[in-house]
Amino acid sequence: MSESERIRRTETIPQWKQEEVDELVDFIESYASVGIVGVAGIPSRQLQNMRRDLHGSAEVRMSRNTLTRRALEDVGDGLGGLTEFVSGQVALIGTNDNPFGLYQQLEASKTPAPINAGEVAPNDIVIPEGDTGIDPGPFVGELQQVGAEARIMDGSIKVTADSTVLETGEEVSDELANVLGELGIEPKEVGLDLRSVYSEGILFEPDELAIDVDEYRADVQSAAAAARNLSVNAAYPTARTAGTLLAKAVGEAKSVGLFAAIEDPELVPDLVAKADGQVRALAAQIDDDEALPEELRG
Amino acid sequence: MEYVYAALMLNETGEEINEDNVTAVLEAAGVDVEQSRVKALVAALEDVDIEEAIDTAAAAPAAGGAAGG
Amino acid sequence: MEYVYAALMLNETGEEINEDNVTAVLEAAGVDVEQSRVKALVAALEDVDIEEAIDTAAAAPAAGGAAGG
Amino acid sequence: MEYVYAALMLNETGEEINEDNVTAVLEAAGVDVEQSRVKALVAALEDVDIEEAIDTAAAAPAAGGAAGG
Amino acid sequence: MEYVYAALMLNETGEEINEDNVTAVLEAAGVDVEQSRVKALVAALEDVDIEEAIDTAAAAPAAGGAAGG
Amino acid sequence: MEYVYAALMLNETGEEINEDNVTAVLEAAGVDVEQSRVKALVAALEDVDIEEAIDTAAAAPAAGGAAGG
Amino acid sequence: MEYVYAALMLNETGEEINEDNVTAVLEAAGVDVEQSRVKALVAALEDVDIEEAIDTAAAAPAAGGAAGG
Repeated sequence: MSESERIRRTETIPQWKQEEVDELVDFIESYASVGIVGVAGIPSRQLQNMRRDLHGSAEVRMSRNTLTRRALEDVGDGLGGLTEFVSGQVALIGTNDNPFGLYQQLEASKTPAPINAGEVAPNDIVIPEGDTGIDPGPFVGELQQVGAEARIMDGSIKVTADSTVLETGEEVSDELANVLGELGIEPKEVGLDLRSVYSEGILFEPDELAIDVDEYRADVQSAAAAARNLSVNAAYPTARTAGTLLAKAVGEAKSVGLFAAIEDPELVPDLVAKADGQVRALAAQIDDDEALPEELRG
Repeated sequence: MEYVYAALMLNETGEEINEDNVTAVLEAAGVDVEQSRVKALVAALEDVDIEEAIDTAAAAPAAGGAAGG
Repeated sequence: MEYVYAALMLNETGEEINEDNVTAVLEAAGVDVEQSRVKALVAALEDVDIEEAIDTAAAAPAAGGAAGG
Repeated sequence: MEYVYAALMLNETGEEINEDNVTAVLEAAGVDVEQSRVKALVAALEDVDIEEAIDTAAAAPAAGGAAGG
Repeated sequence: MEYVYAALMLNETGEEINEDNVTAVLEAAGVDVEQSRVKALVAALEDVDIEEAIDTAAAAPAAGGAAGG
Repeated sequence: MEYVYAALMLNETGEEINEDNVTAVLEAAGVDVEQSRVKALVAALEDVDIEEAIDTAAAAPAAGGAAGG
Repeated sequence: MEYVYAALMLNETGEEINEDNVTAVLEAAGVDVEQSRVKALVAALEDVDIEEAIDTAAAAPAAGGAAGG
């Protein structure tokens, strides 16, 4: 931004706002990756704890949304793309660490919380099958009313099957909020909710940031298997595969030796066993007891 | 089992599995041959595909393994 | 495989597994006997407990099956 | 798979699996490197016990063979 | 194993698996490259269908079938 | 087993598996060669397709597995 | 695989598995020896318990059975 622009802006917005924007710009420019996190519903004490836990890996900076947007636009360089995620209760987050790692860290730090009437379900709400531990009474009717399969069994109220009582995006009714509260079900995950990150020229959204570690583990396994197979099948020995290669060679020699009935001292016991197996297999095909040795007569 | 081995030997050499041949092999191995068993064996093997029977032996251990498992 | 069969026949009848006996059985079965194979077989069997070899084979698949099962 | 191979190479040599190292290996192999894939890989592998995964893979082919059989 | 990984990477990128390329990848991974191992790798892979070799399980139990047979 | 390895080596190089060649390989490995064993080996392998023998063995467990599984 | 067979032969005869010996066996089998592959093999086998590896193969038939079971 040129000096003249800066002066013009200073004239159009109050001095304190411009100072705040300048601080936000400094914040944004001091990190390799900058993102927007949702902070709605986080009690202030919990938020304090989260910020402390992130210390050293990421920093959270709150401000008015208008000023945050302005700062992002001022920095430019593609960061302006983040402004569309600035709505509701949000904050800037900055890190010099791996943004995928940051996403995982934030997801892991989320904690369950109860949902209130009037709130929108962030995911399908399910009342799980099982004994509620609640004595028979009107509560069974309340359960049924919100859509759970419930009845009285063995002296208490049981939910007889996993019951989806609200789908993602639907609003929680008073009745449902009461039932969930009674059951102690906390369907929300409260925490810093990473909506998008801009990192080294690329804007990532949550579905891109959510890495499937199991998939990577499986990839590591197939890569390791590929290397093993190649090493053994191309007979290129490595420290990890020399043993397998030896075993394969021995196996091949044994195979050929047994197939060709080579009278080698190491093979003869197996050849004896093979002959025994064959004679028994043939004897098993013979129906006439008269033709069989006594030990095999049925 | 020596009677069945005699049949297997003849099978390998391609000789006919008949009473004379089986008897000859058994006698060479010092067996006091019972003609009725030779007869019964030769008759019983008439309807058996020996190669196939032997191949079953290759699969048999696995089957045994299944039983053991 | 006929050489092994011959040896096992002799084992069944209790005759000694030596070169002469193995050769005799093979010849009776019409085999064009290779003396070197007879020699190698007889020598190799000298240190083998035939009954044990049969039993080991019978036991192995079951053990394997157990491991697999 | 080349990204994973690069990581496994570094694992074998004892070098740290970080963005710079993975990128260097990939570039040497002629890969037109996507930084975001490198980043995702590095983050994901932080939670993977690579040696354990390799050992499981070593055992797998045999098991796989069994399944295939 | 890092030498094998280097070959796998080059195979994926379609680069030729020759001594120069393998060496470059290994060096990028911080390997103190032994030229003889590179040479041996390139020689071993010369007549190998890599895709096929990767997919064929390097299971030792080939002998299993023989024992069963 | 060294006699069998010698035969397999000759098979890989495409050299004829005859007494002279087998003996030469064994002697190079420091074996005190028994000519009768060499003869027996050559005779046993005379009509055998070694590649097939290796492949059959490799395939057999799969067949067994199918039966057992 | 001929390089591995050569090593196994030397192991059986009790000769040292070094570059000279492996080369000699390979040459006797008519192999156009690649010194780098000999080197790689000898180096790879340095830390391997060969007897143990062979025993794994010996145990393999049981494993094959397991696969079936």
